[in-house]
Amino acid sequence: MSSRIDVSIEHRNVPEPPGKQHPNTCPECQSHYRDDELEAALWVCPHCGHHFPMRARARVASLVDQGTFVEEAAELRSEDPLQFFDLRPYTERLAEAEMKTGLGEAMVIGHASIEGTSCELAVMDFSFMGGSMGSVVGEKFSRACDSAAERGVPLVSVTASGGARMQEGILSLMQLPKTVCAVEDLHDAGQALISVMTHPTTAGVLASFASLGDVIVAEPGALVAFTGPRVVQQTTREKLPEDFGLAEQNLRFGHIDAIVPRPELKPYVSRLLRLFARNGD
Amino acid sequence: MSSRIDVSIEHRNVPEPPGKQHPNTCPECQSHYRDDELEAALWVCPHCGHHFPMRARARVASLVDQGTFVEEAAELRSEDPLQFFDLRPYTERLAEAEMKTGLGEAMVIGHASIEGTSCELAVMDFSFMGGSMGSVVGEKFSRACDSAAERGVPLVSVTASGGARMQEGILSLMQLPKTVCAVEDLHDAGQALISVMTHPTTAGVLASFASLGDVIVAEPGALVAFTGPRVVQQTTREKLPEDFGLAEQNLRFGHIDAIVPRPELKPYVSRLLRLFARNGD
Amino acid sequence: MATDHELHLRDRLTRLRSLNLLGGVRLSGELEKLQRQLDRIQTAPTDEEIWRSVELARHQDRPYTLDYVERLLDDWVELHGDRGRADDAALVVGLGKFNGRTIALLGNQKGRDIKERTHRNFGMAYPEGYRKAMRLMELADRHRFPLVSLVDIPGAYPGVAAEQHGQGGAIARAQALMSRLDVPTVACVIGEGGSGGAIATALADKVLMQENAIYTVISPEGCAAILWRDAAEAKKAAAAFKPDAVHCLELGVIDGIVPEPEGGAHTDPDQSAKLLGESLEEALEELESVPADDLKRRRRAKFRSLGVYA
Amino acid sequence: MATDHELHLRDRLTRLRSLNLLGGVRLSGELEKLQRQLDRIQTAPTDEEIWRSVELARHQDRPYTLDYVERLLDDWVELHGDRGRADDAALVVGLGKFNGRTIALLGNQKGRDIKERTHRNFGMAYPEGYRKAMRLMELADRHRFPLVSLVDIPGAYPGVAAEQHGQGGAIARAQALMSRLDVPTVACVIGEGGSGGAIATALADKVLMQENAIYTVISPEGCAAILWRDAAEAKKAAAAFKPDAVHCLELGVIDGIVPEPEGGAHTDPDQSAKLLGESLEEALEELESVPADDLKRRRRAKFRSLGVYA
Ligand SMILES: [Zn+2]
Ligand SMILES: [Zn+2]
Repeated sequence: MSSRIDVSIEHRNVPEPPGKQHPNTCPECQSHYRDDELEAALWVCPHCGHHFPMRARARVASLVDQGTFVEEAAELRSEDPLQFFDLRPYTERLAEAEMKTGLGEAMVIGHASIEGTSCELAVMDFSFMGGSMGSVVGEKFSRACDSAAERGVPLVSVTASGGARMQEGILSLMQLPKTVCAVEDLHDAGQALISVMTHPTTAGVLASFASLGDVIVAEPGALVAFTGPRVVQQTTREKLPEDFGLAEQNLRFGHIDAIVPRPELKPYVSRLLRLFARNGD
Repeated sequence: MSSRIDVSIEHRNVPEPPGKQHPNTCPECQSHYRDDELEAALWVCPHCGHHFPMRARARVASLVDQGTFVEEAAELRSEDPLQFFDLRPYTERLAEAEMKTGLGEAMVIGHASIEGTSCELAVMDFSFMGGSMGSVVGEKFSRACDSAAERGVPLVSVTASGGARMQEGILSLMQLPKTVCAVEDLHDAGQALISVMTHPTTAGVLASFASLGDVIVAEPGALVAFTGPRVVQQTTREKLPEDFGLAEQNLRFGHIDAIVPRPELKPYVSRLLRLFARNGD
Repeated sequence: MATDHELHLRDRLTRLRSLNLLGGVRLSGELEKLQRQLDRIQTAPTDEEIWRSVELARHQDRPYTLDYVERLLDDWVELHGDRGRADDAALVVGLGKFNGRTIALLGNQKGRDIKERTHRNFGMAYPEGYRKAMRLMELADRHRFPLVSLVDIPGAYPGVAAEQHGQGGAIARAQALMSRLDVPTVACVIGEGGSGGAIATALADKVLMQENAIYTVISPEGCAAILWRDAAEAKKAAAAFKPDAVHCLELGVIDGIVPEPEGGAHTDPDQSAKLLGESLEEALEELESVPADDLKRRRRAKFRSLGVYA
Repeated sequence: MATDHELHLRDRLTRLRSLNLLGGVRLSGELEKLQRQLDRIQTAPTDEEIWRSVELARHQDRPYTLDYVERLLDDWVELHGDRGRADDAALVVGLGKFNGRTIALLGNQKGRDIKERTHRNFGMAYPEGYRKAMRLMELADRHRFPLVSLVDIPGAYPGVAAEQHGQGGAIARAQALMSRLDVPTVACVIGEGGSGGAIATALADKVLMQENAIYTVISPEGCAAILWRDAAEAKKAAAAFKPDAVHCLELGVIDGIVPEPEGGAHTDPDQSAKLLGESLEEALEELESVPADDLKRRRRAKFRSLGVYA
């Protein structure tokens, strides 16, 4: 039954740990940067263009017109419906994640304007438990849809997720239909979802709202796969294509509309917002 | 510019001429039959199962409950809007086809019952100018849709077509959107289209109503392709797969629901008619 | 523990009774059914019993989709193909008469022997399979046929082609389509309801589970491999994330439990089918009286209400 | 001959005037436009002129879809992919602002040099291209964007993969989707409107042709090869089946002719774009005032009326 075991490990497509490498060292070209250098470059390696992970608040700041972001539902926190305990209790893991990230959960939502056009934002943070989608991520995304519908503006999502929130068991899986229904309600209200996929966008997030964008773009080199290369290789024993699961492969296979380097993302999204702004009604 | 020439010959997927072989000789196993033997066997070779072409009236008789078929729009005849003249005038070709087949056009429509369930029928006849779709085929199919909608019964189409009616020029192409719109109106009226593809179902007929069946079945060995193997081979110079364009390949690639041998067709269609009969309203 | 679990259920019942049921989210009859479930369940699942469900859900003789089709439907016609690239044998779709009405039915289909298992990829659909399912959903919607979905999939398939052909997007779009249907939809997990592969075809008005089915965000082995760093700790993982029907009902994830014969569905397939048929009939009858717009609104509201947070 | 042709047009005008316009089939303004077309056309196409259209429609410097996009749209964003298997470069789709409103635009795209021609398969879409087009149509419908389709395809592609991937069905379903759209749709043949490949994206409320475009059920060469058994008789075939804009207008297949600069569209792409833009704007303005239900009903009625029989 080894195939059963392999088959099942599909919700943990966390990128390989960088080992002892410093987080400010580029894994592509080994260039090393100071924090302020990387921040000024939007966490894109000035030497080779590698896109470093970007935290949710930094992402918001990089996209919106200064001072226009108003956060919503920041107070939501996970419960522990299963009293889940693996090597440590879920509640402890949550508390630790909040301490480490300064965030209450793996998603930040709110409204803002981008180059003068209003929108709603839902931005994930991989640093919070690998961007896994539990009840709060689902609820925040769901509320972002409603907020966008009420304001009559498009919703821009920025995703980064390594897998399911296993500690919430089946409720974690239920965030897929939950967010899907939220997008459908948003669409019925006449508003658009612009989906920006960053490294890594996998598993439940990819299999729900992120794939339902009216327009879907990804950052260069981002892993965009339901199941990541490690697990696929373990299961199939095949030699994987060079760019397996990456944004570039997804573009070639028709799953996304464009690959947009981070410095071009704000004007690109802004253009889409102008296009999706209601035609004079 | 040779590729342009090859590329364009896409509307004449007539099967290879049988040469001097007698039409009652099976091209698969060379068995020879008397007319009445073949008729009794529904024109299926008793020896190898090869499906011989079947004329429209024989097809109708093989499907419907005896005496229930009432033909419609039998009086429709093609005009010659382009005064088309190639090596011979279109009007002459039409007259000859009518003489040869005893049919006014390449499609027969009407209503009937099959194992006690009412339906509308639209049956093509390859003997009439290769089953090409001109204005009258389009109009008859269109009327069959309306008749089915008015009676509240499903429509069963049986197709056999080698290509466009070139002599009607662009009006021949317009029978594609015409029949497509007719199917959509039928669907809006809540009725189903059951599409039976027989050898050969190609070009415009395949690229319009025949592919819009709620259920699509084909006879064994039928060529079901927009462009037939001869033209594809001329263009691509590739070696074609053994069953290129045949019903069997179409089933494997997901384009049709089933392959139904002719003797099983009546009970199969009858079952579908029972399923699509309105649920008690 | 039994008492404890019963208390949980009674507690949920009490909360449901006192709830201001916003916008008709909960279908009528919910309370009565919960009461009946409660009456039926004598003992709550222990860790051992949860693991027994895992084993029964995966039992090699457990009835599969086509075993139920054969016993419950008349005039069954299986349909094939995604109208694009392939016919995926891991997921079967078709039309049939169920108690006199035409329904559209889809379900994962595992294989009985090694050859069929390979052919059907252990019930794990490729994106082509989800697209075939979507075609059936559209057909159902067009002709107002109720849709029944039988779920029995270990998990979405982790293969190169599955990724290249857009598995994530296919699962998302199958769900989106289910959320848009105007016809009554009932899903029942009849074995393994594994992750994205399961939810792709389970966004239904009524979601049921057979008594010994499991519904999971990840398999016990997968969870154990990640959290305990040892797939052999699967039993521990199962006890922790509770994939059994009673816990799923308690969490509001499913709407009802379909009883199985003593000893599991495989011990008496005819009786299993009869019990499944009764539950499906009950669910469909209830849904058939609801106007299409309400159906869709309630369906979405139900799924949008799932989750526990503060 | 010129007079003869003018007579035809005048005849059609007279018939249109006297017609009892059943169920609003014909859009208002049709008569006036036909009159204007008539006034503009000084000479009817001779066989030589028909052949000149064939040559101009295929001219290697003729503006292609993206040449018009560049000149007519602001904020253009090209979208990619069929969300299943591929991104077909033979057919481009995207969103842009046209005279201040957002439209969805799709069009066949030929290549300028040999490399691009190969990459774009001479503008001949694979089934994946039609599916990408359908995705754009759905996007347009969802957000109420008018749809503009520019048609420029020698013919559907006769390839092994195109057949295996379901070319016939894809062309049928693209048309079916266009017949269901609730938004205004305008198609314009800007070069070659070749057979099924063309009609796949041309089931529009208004169908236009540029002055030197051709619209055919089969290429002149293909027709000649079959009927004259000699592809070199293409000129004869073209004269026989009359693929030019004036004859298409006369047969009721198109709703208007878009003028080109003297000498053909390639002689002045800017001016060609300006003239195309004016015609598109005029068509959209007229359609934008029609309720969605009427649009769809009229669109279907128009296509269902095409054909000549007794
Ligand atoms: Zn670098
Ligand atoms: Zn034989």
